[in-house]
Amino acid sequence: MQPDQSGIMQQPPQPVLVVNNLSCSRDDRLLFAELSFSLAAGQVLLLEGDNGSGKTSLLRILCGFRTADDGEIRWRGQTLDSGSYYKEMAYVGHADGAKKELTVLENLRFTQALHSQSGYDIDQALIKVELAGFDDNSVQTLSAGQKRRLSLARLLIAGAVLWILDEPFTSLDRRGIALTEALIAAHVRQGGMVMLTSHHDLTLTGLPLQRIHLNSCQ
Amino acid sequence: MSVIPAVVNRFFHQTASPPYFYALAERLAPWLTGVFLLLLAAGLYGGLYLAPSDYQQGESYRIIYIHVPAAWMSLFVYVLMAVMAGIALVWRMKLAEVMLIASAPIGAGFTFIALVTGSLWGKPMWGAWWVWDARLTFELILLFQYLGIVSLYGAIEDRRAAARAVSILALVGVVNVPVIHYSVEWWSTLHQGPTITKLDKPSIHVSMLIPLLLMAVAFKFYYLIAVLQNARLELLKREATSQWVKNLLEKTA
Amino acid sequence: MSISAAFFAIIRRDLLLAFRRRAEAANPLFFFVLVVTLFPLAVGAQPHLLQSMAPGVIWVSALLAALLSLDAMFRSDFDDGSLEQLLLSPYPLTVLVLGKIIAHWLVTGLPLLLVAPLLADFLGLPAQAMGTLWLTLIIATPLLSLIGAVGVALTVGLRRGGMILSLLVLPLYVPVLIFASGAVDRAAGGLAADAQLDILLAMLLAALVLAPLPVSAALKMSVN
Amino acid sequence: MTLRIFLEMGGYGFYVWTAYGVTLLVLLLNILLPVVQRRQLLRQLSLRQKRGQR
Repeated sequence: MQPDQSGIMQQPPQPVLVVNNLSCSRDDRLLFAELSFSLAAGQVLLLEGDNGSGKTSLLRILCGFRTADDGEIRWRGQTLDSGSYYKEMAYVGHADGAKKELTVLENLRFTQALHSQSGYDIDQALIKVELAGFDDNSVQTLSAGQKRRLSLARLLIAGAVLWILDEPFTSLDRRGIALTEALIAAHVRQGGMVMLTSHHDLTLTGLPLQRIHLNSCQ
Repeated sequence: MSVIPAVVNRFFHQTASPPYFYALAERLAPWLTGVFLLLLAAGLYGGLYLAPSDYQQGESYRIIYIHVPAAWMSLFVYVLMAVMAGIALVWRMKLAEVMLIASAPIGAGFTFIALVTGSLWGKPMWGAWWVWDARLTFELILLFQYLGIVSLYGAIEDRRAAARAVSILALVGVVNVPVIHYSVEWWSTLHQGPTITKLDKPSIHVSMLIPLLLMAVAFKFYYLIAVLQNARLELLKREATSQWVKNLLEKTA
Repeated sequence: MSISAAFFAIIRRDLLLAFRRRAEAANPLFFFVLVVTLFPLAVGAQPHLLQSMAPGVIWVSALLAALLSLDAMFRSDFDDGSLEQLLLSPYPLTVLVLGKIIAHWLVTGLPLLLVAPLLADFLGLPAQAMGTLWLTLIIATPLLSLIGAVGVALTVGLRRGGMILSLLVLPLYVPVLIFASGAVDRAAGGLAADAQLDILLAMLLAALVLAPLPVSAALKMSVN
Repeated sequence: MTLRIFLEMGGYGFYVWTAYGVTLLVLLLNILLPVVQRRQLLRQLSLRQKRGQR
């Protein structure tokens, strides 16, 4: 296919993450069935639904922590385990994933060592999440909101394309929420992808936002 | 996949489907029970009545007809569980998981029988209920491995996750089995003098051997009967909300 | 960053953590010393009896100390979400897990090496067996960490996994116990223990290669 | 050979018959328990289904 420079804006963006006919159940209860969607560069996907509707389960399937009952997930045309998926994704879940006895800097250095792609360096990332100057504070001295922002710094350092965020706005104050939204917006404008769940109303104006509503099926 | 002929492949797919397997197990049960009872009767008749008494151990040796087949089965079932664990982990086949779980209590039962009968045999022979004999010690550790599998499965709530955990444990355990066997053997020669070896008889008389083999085969059939009953229960528990169970309930109601 | 950097980063981080929680990290060592002290109190202080029991006492105590320390291997990582981040790393989980096991041994196994000869002397183990005791500890305490890791990885997701952990791990420890204490026993009697040491070494090498596989698989199951 | 001699087993009767008895017990339990449990489960499930239909 010849790339047409003039028509590039009209073409639908090429999907990078494709999810096909995904089903998942927990303890005999069907959470969702035959769920299909795709995500392309520069898109945000917001998962909505009641508690227990399977939002977290879906995100955890995309992380490879859970296996789906049925269906397939492709990243750049390849299965998650065989391709470059884990080099290009990063996840922030309910737990902070930081060691409370270690300092902010020590934690982030470890994150850096675990990832093969290099993103922001640690100083830049800390400035971005407004934690500059906290390098040598041990994590247990941080407030809950600051710990959340530390998790966001991890996303920046990992240099990931796809961000998977499970309730990233919990325990953040208004300023923290604005900061997180700005980070998401900036990431998406640079061609990144974000998948998130949130109870909070997003004010991501001007961004291509997909919404998926998970009903709790009986 | 292309290595496996299509017919075989289809056979496995069909047999592995829960409703088909459930019905098949039901249909097989009376036949298996018949064969088992026949073999058992022949084995017991040969072992307890026809076979002559042992010139050294008198009549007490007749425990051999359950002790030795049970000890064989305790190992056989464990190895079989490891095979099913491999299948469950590689192909994620549900039926293999079910059969693995269903086998564990039966294997534990055989191991328990081997231990108790070994002890009952040992009392008149050694003068003590328990002697740290290599084989008995091995069976004891094997029993712990079985119990570990049963209790790990019971402790994890999510059944799929529990089955995965148990599969991993069974595979690690089966690697451990020969190492334990060898080490215990070495240990018992180190710490005590030679004991009466019960199995290493250079030759066993044919009239004793035939009932022994009959009992061994009978125990294999028993395993099949028991494992199928256990597997049916496990399948029902897992698939309680599925359509085939609903159909089954409507049919019986 | 490369895979070896990630491997060493894990060891470095876990050692740093152990240093920050040093009060907690010293517990297995105290436990080891305590259990060894209990034996003379229980069976009496006859030198002959203690001497003949010494290899077994030291090894059973080392085994129990290792068992006690196992739960800490993945517990805090599981609780604070670090384990999830470890699983998402693009590097092979087996290598990262091996790093964690080695760090665990450095923190819990290595100190035993330093105290054990002292305790063995208290129990009256002949001097000619000291070298062998050391060798068995060097070879076999890493084995305890490697084998134990499988058990912890399987039970880390359980709220009360402690009892099950011992039930899973102790049968797997039996061969290590037999060969290690057997080797020391032989050395104490003036016999060569090369065969037992060779077997232990072979088991260690096999476990180094094989153990990370079930551990990784079990961790993936546990985060579910 | 009379039944009594057979049961005595040359003085080892207690050991031999206890061994056979324990074996029989374990083997029976391992078959009967799953069967009983399955019947119970089936009864429960069919009760639940009837309640669901109403």
